[in-house]
Amino acid sequence: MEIPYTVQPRPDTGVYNGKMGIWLFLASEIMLFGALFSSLILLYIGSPEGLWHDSVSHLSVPFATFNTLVLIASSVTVVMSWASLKMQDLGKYRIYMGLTVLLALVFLVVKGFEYNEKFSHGYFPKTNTFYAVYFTMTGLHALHIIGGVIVNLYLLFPGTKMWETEPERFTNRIECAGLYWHFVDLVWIFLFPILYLML
Amino acid sequence: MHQLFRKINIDWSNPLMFLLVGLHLAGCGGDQPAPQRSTPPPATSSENTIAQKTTGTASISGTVSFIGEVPKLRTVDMGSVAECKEQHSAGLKSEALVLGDGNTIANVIVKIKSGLPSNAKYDPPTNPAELDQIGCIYTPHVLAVQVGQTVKFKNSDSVIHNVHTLSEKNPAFNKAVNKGGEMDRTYDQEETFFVKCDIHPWMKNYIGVVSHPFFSVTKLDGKFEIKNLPVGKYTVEVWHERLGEKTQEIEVSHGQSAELDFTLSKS
Amino acid sequence: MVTHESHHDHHHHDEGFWRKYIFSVDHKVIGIQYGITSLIFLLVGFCFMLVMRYQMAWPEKAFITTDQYNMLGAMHGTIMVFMGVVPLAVGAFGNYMVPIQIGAPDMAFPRLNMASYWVFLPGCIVMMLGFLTDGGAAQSGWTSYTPLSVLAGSGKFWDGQTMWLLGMVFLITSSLLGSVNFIVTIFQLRAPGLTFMRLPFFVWTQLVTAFLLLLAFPPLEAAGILQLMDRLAETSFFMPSGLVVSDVVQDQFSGGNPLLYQHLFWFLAHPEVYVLILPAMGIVAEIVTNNTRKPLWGYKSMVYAAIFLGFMSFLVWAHHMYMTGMGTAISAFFQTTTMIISIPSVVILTAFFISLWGGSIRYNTPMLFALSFLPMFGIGGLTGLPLGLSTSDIHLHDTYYVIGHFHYVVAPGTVFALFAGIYYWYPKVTGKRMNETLGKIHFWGSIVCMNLVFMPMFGMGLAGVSRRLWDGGAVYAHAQEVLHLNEYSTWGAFGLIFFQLFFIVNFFGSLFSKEKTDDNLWQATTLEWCAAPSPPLPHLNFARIPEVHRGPYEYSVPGHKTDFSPQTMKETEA
Amino acid sequence: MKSFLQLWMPSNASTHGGSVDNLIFYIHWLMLVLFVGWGIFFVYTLFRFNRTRNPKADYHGVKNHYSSYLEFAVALIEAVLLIGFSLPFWIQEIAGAAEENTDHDIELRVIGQQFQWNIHYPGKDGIFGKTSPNLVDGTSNVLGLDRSDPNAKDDFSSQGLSIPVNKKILVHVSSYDVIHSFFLPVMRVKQDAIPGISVPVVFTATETSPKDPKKSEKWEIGCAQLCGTGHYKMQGDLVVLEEDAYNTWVDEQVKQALEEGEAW
Repeated sequence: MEIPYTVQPRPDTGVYNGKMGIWLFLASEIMLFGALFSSLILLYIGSPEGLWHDSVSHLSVPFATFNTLVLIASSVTVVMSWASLKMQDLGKYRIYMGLTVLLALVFLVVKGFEYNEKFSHGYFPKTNTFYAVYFTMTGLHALHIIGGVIVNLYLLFPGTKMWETEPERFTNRIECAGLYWHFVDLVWIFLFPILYLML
Repeated sequence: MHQLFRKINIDWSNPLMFLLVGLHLAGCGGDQPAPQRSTPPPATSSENTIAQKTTGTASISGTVSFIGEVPKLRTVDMGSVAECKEQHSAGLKSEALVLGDGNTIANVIVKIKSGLPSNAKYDPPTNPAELDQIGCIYTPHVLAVQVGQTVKFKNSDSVIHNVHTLSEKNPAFNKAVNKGGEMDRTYDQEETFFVKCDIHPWMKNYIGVVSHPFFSVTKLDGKFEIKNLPVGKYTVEVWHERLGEKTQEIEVSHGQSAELDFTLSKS
Repeated sequence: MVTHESHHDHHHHDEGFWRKYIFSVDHKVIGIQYGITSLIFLLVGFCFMLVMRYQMAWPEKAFITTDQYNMLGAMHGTIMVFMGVVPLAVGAFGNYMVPIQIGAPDMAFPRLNMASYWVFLPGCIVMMLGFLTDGGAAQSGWTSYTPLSVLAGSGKFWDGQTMWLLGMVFLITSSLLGSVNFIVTIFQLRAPGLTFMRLPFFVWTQLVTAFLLLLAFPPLEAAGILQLMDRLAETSFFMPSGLVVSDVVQDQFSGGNPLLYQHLFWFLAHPEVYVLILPAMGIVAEIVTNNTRKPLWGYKSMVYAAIFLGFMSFLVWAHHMYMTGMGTAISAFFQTTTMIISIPSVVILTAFFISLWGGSIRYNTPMLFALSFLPMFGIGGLTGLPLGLSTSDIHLHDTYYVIGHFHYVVAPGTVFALFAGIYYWYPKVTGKRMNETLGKIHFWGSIVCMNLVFMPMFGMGLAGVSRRLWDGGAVYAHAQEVLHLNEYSTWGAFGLIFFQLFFIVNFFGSLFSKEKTDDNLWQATTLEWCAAPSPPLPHLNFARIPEVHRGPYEYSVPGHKTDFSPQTMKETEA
Repeated sequence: MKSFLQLWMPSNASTHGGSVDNLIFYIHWLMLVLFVGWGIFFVYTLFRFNRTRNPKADYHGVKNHYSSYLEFAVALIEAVLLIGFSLPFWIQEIAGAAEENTDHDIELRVIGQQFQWNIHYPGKDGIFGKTSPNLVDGTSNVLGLDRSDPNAKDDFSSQGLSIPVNKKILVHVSSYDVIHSFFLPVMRVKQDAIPGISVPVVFTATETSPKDPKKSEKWEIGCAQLCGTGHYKMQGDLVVLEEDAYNTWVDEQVKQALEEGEAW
């Protein structure tokens, strides 16, 4: 006996299992980052005048702007990879998914440079609460990116086998991975202005 | 990484406690005794060629005394801890500065700071140094031990104490010791740190860990003696918890008993 | 496990032992794994409590040190909540029963389900490894309030508190995986005809619980990560400036806020209370309807009450923090929400009481436990009232009154409901029935001892004796007149463990009983009894997916032949 | 009910404590009524609808909706307790203290420390001397007083809280290390002592504490929040004196503080 609605949506809920699962997972992720953002606000209110502002001025806005564009581009490519599968084009899927992974790696490398620069100038998480928040939140976000890269790499290489047997299910998988990837982008889109521009 | 692994010090008696609940709890005081090395103390091994270089027959002795206006000492406020108060009906004076007749200073660590052969290695004494908690104070107030020597922390009081060592180079620890309990520790880095009983905040003691056997702690008469020194030129350091450190240089020859006095004052 | 599985027909010879019993994706096997693990941890947590109770009753013997007492206290709380009751109520009962009760072949994501258990177990082990460290296990209470918990221990990495935090991250991840699975399963895999208002109340409580776990746990995960950063990277999220500990200025910390941790913690931990209590209510609903042979009174209002309870539980967290110096507006808000949240609890409890009226009550062991849940949870709930108003909380906050209150909710409340569930569903899982005589001895002994343990705590709390005292309060003058109550509690606790022996013997002994039970020995209506064999088929649950034609508790329907009308029964068959 | 609960509770010796106690009494009345009501219904039902007495269950059960009235009544009583008692009290007695410039007679600081309560008295001048964490020493300077500050000369610390009777006391509760909870059972005062935050608490004692008390008669400060290994003994004495006796005591303490000066 098969587990129902793994591929086809259930009529009364309108979604297949995986899609509902990923949405629920993202809801919990929102709570996680929501808690971190609330902590950020609370610590900001309690911080001495100007301390956070001075710390922010050491961050590199060009780096981060570049990274924002990279992530937005990767969001587009991941949608394209899903669309390619919808149009039964596995070759294009491979290209777009490959691009997505590549862009994610670019993001991580740039992030690595940014971290390295901070460390070499003696800014560590323990320097003050702003850097603590900065490193923790961007670090956690980077971990999410790494997780996404691993999943996408799986879907790009060994996972593709499923295309032969269950193409629809495979397309669904890409959709779920894409939803997660959009969420990771979204977190960055909140992180970037708050950490780099607003404080 | 080295730092990390040094801190991994499994206390096997602890999980055992939970496995054998009710069986051996009463006798469960702390760690297993550290393995003790059985090499004889340096003094008796003078025939040994290596030992001849690292030990000798010279000695340095002297007195540490205080000059200047003697600060007043506070009476310790024990709050409402009846079990401690009743052991000090006349009140307990702060042990921050203990002076003998002629203002000699007790509780000063005197040690050779430098001048010993650089490759010298000294086996630690086999007898443990004891640090007792009795009358809600640490006895002795200042303890000096050699690297690798066992320090036995005891609790001879009827109340529970805790031993909180605030060492930085050696692993610090914070453990409660029930009445009659004891635990052993060894230290492998040279440093001077203090030990507190957090349960009774006035209880404070200092431990000096020295990498060689050439050290001494003054008693009330302020006298110290460092024996079995090889020939050489040494920097001698005195250390006091409130008066700080002071050094002097001295050169000793074979069989000589050199005299060296120190004076300390409020900075 | 092996014993009862051996009754199955071995259709799946290709599955090896490891696939079948250890890394199984079958929700039933995973449920049993959760069940056994959590029962062991309940026993461990209980033994910790015995040691503490012994110490508190006779402090002059100095049985354990203050450190060990604090370790046992912190770990007792953590084990009971995170490794005992929740895994048993949700991991075991939920995993095993929910798919069968909704007519599904398995959970929606079987491999995720397996992963959830295999993240849970390492989490427990990592946390327990704390006992092997130099400083021992975590000793800052199950709440791990900062700065105490950040300062605790001297070796920062290999340390009980760090292990606690790491273990907590594992446990949270596990319950996130589990709760996603539950919600998807309940939404997507319901059998044809099984509409939401035909779901057994147990499934409803599991659904609400899963939402609470899903949304409340992440903030604690955040708190755990931040506290790990404070401990290992010397950040100052929760650490204010100017700390002096043991005469040493902690100048590595500056600018943090210790109350932030409490907010994040209680944002989880209050919903967690309902995670503990809701599945218990679900189990009680199943057993009460079955043994009164009549429908649950006010099923719909109970469902709405449970949903409302879940929703409100996110808005009451700061009633644990009245004494932190909060202003009028915030305190007024949280007092109001706290009073509001008491209403759905009253609704549910009242509905249970009224459900009994007009029934034909069978007093078997599961029913006795389920019935005793009602007054015991009643005491627990009612004693929550003076704690929910900040004014009366001034005197009672963090005293033994609080301990008595939440233990009445969780110990004779939830744990009794879980016992009821074990006695009720044991035949479903094993095909054997537990011994009634032993069960009744277990029940009567337990209920007397439970009250002996917890009732004295209200007296101590009113006297103002603080919780978590190594000597049970012997130092304090205002505790002198109630100190003897400690001894009653302790005798009660020792009595309690004695009567659990009857359960343990019964639990294992019944496995070897020769008599196999009927598929539906309780003559119940819900799908797990009326549509699946006992024990259910491996990996399938059902020979074919059942169709549902009626509500979950159609007992004693006028005009029907039998006094129970299974959910699968068509109207025409009646 | 009142006398039954008072049997357990410590005596009340503050002006505001009565309100706290009364609310506790009222809530316990509500609890008792509900529990006894439910209990009677429960026991009667279990007896009446036993399978042997009632072999055939009634499908419909209770048809009336009296239970809704009960639920409504409970909600109403809770609302009365909340709006009529708890909120006004919190506004007047607790939150009121947080406002600056309240007319108090004595101002003190309470600083929690592992594991004792340190009370900072401002001395005769009524001004707190400067303190600094760097100067804290468990034996000679628990408050970290900067003795070079002229205002600090007559400041003194005590591990017990001594106050005069019938005077409004303003206490700033704080901590130097971890979170403690400042608890005066007979005063119905409880406030978490949180490092980095100072919370004001106001109370007035109405009676003097027993003179030469036996152990069980002492008034005391407790710690209601787990603060580490010595939490169990974080106890201090609370002494409420007649005003004259209090002034004499302060004079003695100030004299001693001036004499000891910067003693070690």
